Amino acid sequence: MSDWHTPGGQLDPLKVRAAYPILSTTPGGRPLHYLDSAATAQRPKAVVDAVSNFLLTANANPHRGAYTLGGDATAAYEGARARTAAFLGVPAEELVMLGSATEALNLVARSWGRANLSRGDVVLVTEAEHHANLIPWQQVTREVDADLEFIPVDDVTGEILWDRLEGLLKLRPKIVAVGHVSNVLGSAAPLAQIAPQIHAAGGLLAVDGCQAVANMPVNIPDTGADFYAFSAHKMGALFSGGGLWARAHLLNEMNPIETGGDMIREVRLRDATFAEGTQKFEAGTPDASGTVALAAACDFIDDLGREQIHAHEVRMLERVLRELPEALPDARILGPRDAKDRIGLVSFSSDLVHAHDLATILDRRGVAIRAGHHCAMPLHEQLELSATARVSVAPYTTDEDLDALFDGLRDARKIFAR
Amino acid sequence: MSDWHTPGGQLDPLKVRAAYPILSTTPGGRPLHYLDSAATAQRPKAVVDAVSNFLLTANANPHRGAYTLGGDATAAYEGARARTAAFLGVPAEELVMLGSATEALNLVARSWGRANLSRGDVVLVTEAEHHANLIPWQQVTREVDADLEFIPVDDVTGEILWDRLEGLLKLRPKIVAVGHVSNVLGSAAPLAQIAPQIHAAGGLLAVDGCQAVANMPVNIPDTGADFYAFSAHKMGALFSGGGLWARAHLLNEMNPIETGGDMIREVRLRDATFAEGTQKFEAGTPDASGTVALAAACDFIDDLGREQIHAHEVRMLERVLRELPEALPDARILGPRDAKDRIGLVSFSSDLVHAHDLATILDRRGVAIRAGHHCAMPLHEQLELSATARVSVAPYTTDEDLDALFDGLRDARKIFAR
Amino acid sequence: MGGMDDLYREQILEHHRTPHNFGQLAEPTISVDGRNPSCGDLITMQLQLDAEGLITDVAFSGRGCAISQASASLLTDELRGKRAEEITALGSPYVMELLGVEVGPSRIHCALLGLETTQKAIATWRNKA
Amino acid sequence: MGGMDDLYREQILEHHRTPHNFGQLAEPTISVDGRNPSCGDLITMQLQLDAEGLITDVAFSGRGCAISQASASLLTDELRGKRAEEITALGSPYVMELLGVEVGPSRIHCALLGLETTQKAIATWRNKA
Ligand SMILES: Cc1ncc(COP(=O)(O)O)c(C=O)c1O
Ligand SMILES: Cc1ncc(COP(=O)(O)O)c(C=O)c1O
Repeated sequence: MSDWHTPGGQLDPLKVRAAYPILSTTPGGRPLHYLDSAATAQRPKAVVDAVSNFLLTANANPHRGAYTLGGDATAAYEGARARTAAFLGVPAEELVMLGSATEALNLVARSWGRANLSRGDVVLVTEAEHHANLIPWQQVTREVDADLEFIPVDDVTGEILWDRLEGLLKLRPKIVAVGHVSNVLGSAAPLAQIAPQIHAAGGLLAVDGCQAVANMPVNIPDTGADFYAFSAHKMGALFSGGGLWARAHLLNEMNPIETGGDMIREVRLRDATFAEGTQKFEAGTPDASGTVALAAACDFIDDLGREQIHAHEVRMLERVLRELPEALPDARILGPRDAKDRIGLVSFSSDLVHAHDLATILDRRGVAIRAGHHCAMPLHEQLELSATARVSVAPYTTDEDLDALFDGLRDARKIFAR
Repeated sequence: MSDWHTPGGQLDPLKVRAAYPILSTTPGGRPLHYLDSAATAQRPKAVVDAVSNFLLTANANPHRGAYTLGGDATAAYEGARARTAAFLGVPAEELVMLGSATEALNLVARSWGRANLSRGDVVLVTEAEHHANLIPWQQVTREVDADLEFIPVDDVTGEILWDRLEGLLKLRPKIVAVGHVSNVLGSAAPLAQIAPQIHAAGGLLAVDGCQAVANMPVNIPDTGADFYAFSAHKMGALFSGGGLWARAHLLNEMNPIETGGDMIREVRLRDATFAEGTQKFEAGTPDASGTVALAAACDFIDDLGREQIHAHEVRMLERVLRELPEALPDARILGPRDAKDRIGLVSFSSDLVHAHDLATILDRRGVAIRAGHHCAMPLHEQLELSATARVSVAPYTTDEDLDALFDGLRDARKIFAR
Repeated sequence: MGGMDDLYREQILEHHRTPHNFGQLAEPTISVDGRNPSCGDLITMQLQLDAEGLITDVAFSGRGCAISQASASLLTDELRGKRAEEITALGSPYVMELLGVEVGPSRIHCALLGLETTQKAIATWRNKA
Repeated sequence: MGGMDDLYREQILEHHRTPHNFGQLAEPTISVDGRNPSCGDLITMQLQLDAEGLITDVAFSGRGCAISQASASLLTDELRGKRAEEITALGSPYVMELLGVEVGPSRIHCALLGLETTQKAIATWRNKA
């Protein structure tokens, strides 16, 4: 581990930075302070090299070639699936490789949802969900005339009011779909606690793990989830790639929503039978390069250590929470007060400086943060905010990045206060 | 152009080979003779470098960041879309970037199809379609109780009997979905001729362009198609990536089939409005790296020259058609007799040697061909074949590759004839 | 600090802090909302037009970033006495000129919201007529 | 040429050209089809079993690659006198031993088709009983 760690075993972000060539670039002539990893993580060179290496030495269509190179490609693809499954603590046979988390969440809503929901059934989500874990449920509940109900958030902090769950479970939701970590609030859902409650009420638990898998140790079986979706690019792999884990019996019962090559057993002119297991959901040529990148990203994350990443990020967030009110006194911070209750990010708003102006002013110092609704418009509406600024951290975030952030916030305050 | 061409302006495959590092590798200790480009093309180093370069210098979430790097990523993504659109002769605003051709064809069948087909309507496809252009139509016609009808193939050669189209158009199909080039027969559909016939009969023409775009000049408007789908990996880009071009008014009328971030206009707790244009169909984080790779592949193909690629491939196929009967006398060759009527590939069967045995024996000489039904089971069933062997060529195919192929075929004949 | 500073120079900030023509008209000929859903910017543009399509009065209200609000404010100062078709012909160069600074691609939609909403108002008025 | 040649050595080709136990039984206890849809290989396996589950006779028919047909032929030579539960316990090492050669991952499904179809036949017979 010594490549990336201090002698004391903590992550050394200056060492980690060296693994990410982009962090030494100067977009627009300014050193880059990338604080938008929650939108997409930066890619370590090891991942980029793994992709190049696959493409330049093992590239072929997996599952098809009766030749050595095809066997190599199949082994690389299935090996990468197995590596990713191990990373998440699940059997490879239950991990469907897809194009993105969005695709994974659509698969749950549209395949499981259409088959299992009908008039009057209840689907429960939180008011803080990312659009990818909300609109598919809006669509399917509308189609089958089921009800979409919400676990509410606190009007001021945005925090999800998990103590309301018990009451809402009286509605006997067939499924409860929640983000593992909110991409606006930075809070983690108490999955281990709510999963048994939901199951006891006869429902399933679907989890959007996008913001969790790269920032904290995640072992899916410990969460109690029945479905678990995630995106490769949030882990430092390619934009393409994501996965859905589901319990084997659920996968067996589900119908594919995309059809074509590679997911079939037999095809006749007017009908077709489908393959079994994960293959049924993987129509078309498998994304071997994307999946190889994902496995390399898992390797790299484990090299850094997920506990260490989490600890480093909490240290960075502690500083953000401490210094933000000094730099921008009117900042309204969403989510938990204590950095220890946060995963990876802090969002805030300011009446003095609109989030978009803030982002533009920070950009002058090379500080990249996100401004907007972060694909969670309903949450912003509940909070009566049109946009927030979001700072997100990663194993490569340094104190210099935060120095630049606070300098930029002070710039903004000066500009707008004069 | 001199980097890749003879002084006479023809493609020089030995020069082209040098652009593909994988072609100098020795999988299983044997020099590689890759004759399976129809399954997936090999990737030129220029494409791999473009991906690495993007990831290591411009990587950020497109469409979102209010910072310089995000602007760079957006420009790279939208620039790559524009480059690909120019390659195909269509406006960028009509080119939807998706994960694959399979996704594109599913979008046509499931979005356009579900909205426009109802009981008794007719969908017409050929008996030679790839599963990706067949099963989605089986599914939607079954769901809405429409009829799926077929343009038949010749029982012996498999050639699509286009002269039957006129009669079948009396059924007034609402849509006719055909491959531009058959991935088993190697023949091109006479699109410019059938498009006006289909339109005159009140139908739309959807084209699966997977096997065409990398092997011949394709200018979509000249084809007369109303929908045109293609896959990035068949062009030497990444596995992820593909696109759907559709006429603007069709895109406007269509509903998305995948929902989530980036494809919305406004989202409230219980409903959402969608973005306009192509964005409506691109749910989730855009695949910037895949799209950048696709643009680089377009550049590389245009560097080689599409006319020159086509001419080179015809020369290679001429030799295959000439020497195959000598090497394996009982070979039954599917598709057109004349190499000039073929795009990129030759499939055949032999009673003496089963296609899978052939592929295994060829693999001993490093020759990679495909054996099986090539995702066209119904066509094989019409021909009473369970599997065929397919040789496909590319700009990097050399006479040495074909020498090794024929040596291998003679090996097989010797083994099975003794 | 060059280009970016210009975006937040005093004139623009002044228009943001004390927008001109902010509020409601008593009897607007047309009133239209414009939105940048991705930013949450909101502008309501009200126009008073005579029968010939001459803009006789204007007011706007809204909320959002400094760029969207200042651009709208700057624009409203220019609208009185202009003809509807003149407005329809305007584009982003005109707004850049008003702001006195090039706005990069990531913020251009903020800068244009005022103009686009005005154009939408005129189109709506035309369709009514 | 090593390993690959072994796959097509004379004994295997001989079983492919003149498969043993090829054809139909007069009164099979059970007859089951097995398919490799990806290759188009097809095997029909017929078994005669006594009440104790002892295999007393066997025949197969089918078409497909040399590996699938030769493996099935080699297997049928071994089946008579074996008990149903013995067959259920067999796996790919057994088939490799019969063939006398390791079959790579890309062809393993061809080599196993005969055994898998026999196992399916036994399972079907059990379910009936
Ligand atoms: C003719 C044809 N159509 C569709 C496809 C599907 O493409 P993909 O697997 O890239 O989605 C292929 C390739 O597999 C093809 O050759
Ligand atoms: C919480 C959450 N869910 C879902 C998504 C969607 O992921 P993707 O865009 O990779 O499909 C994201 C990221 O955009 C996210 O942060």
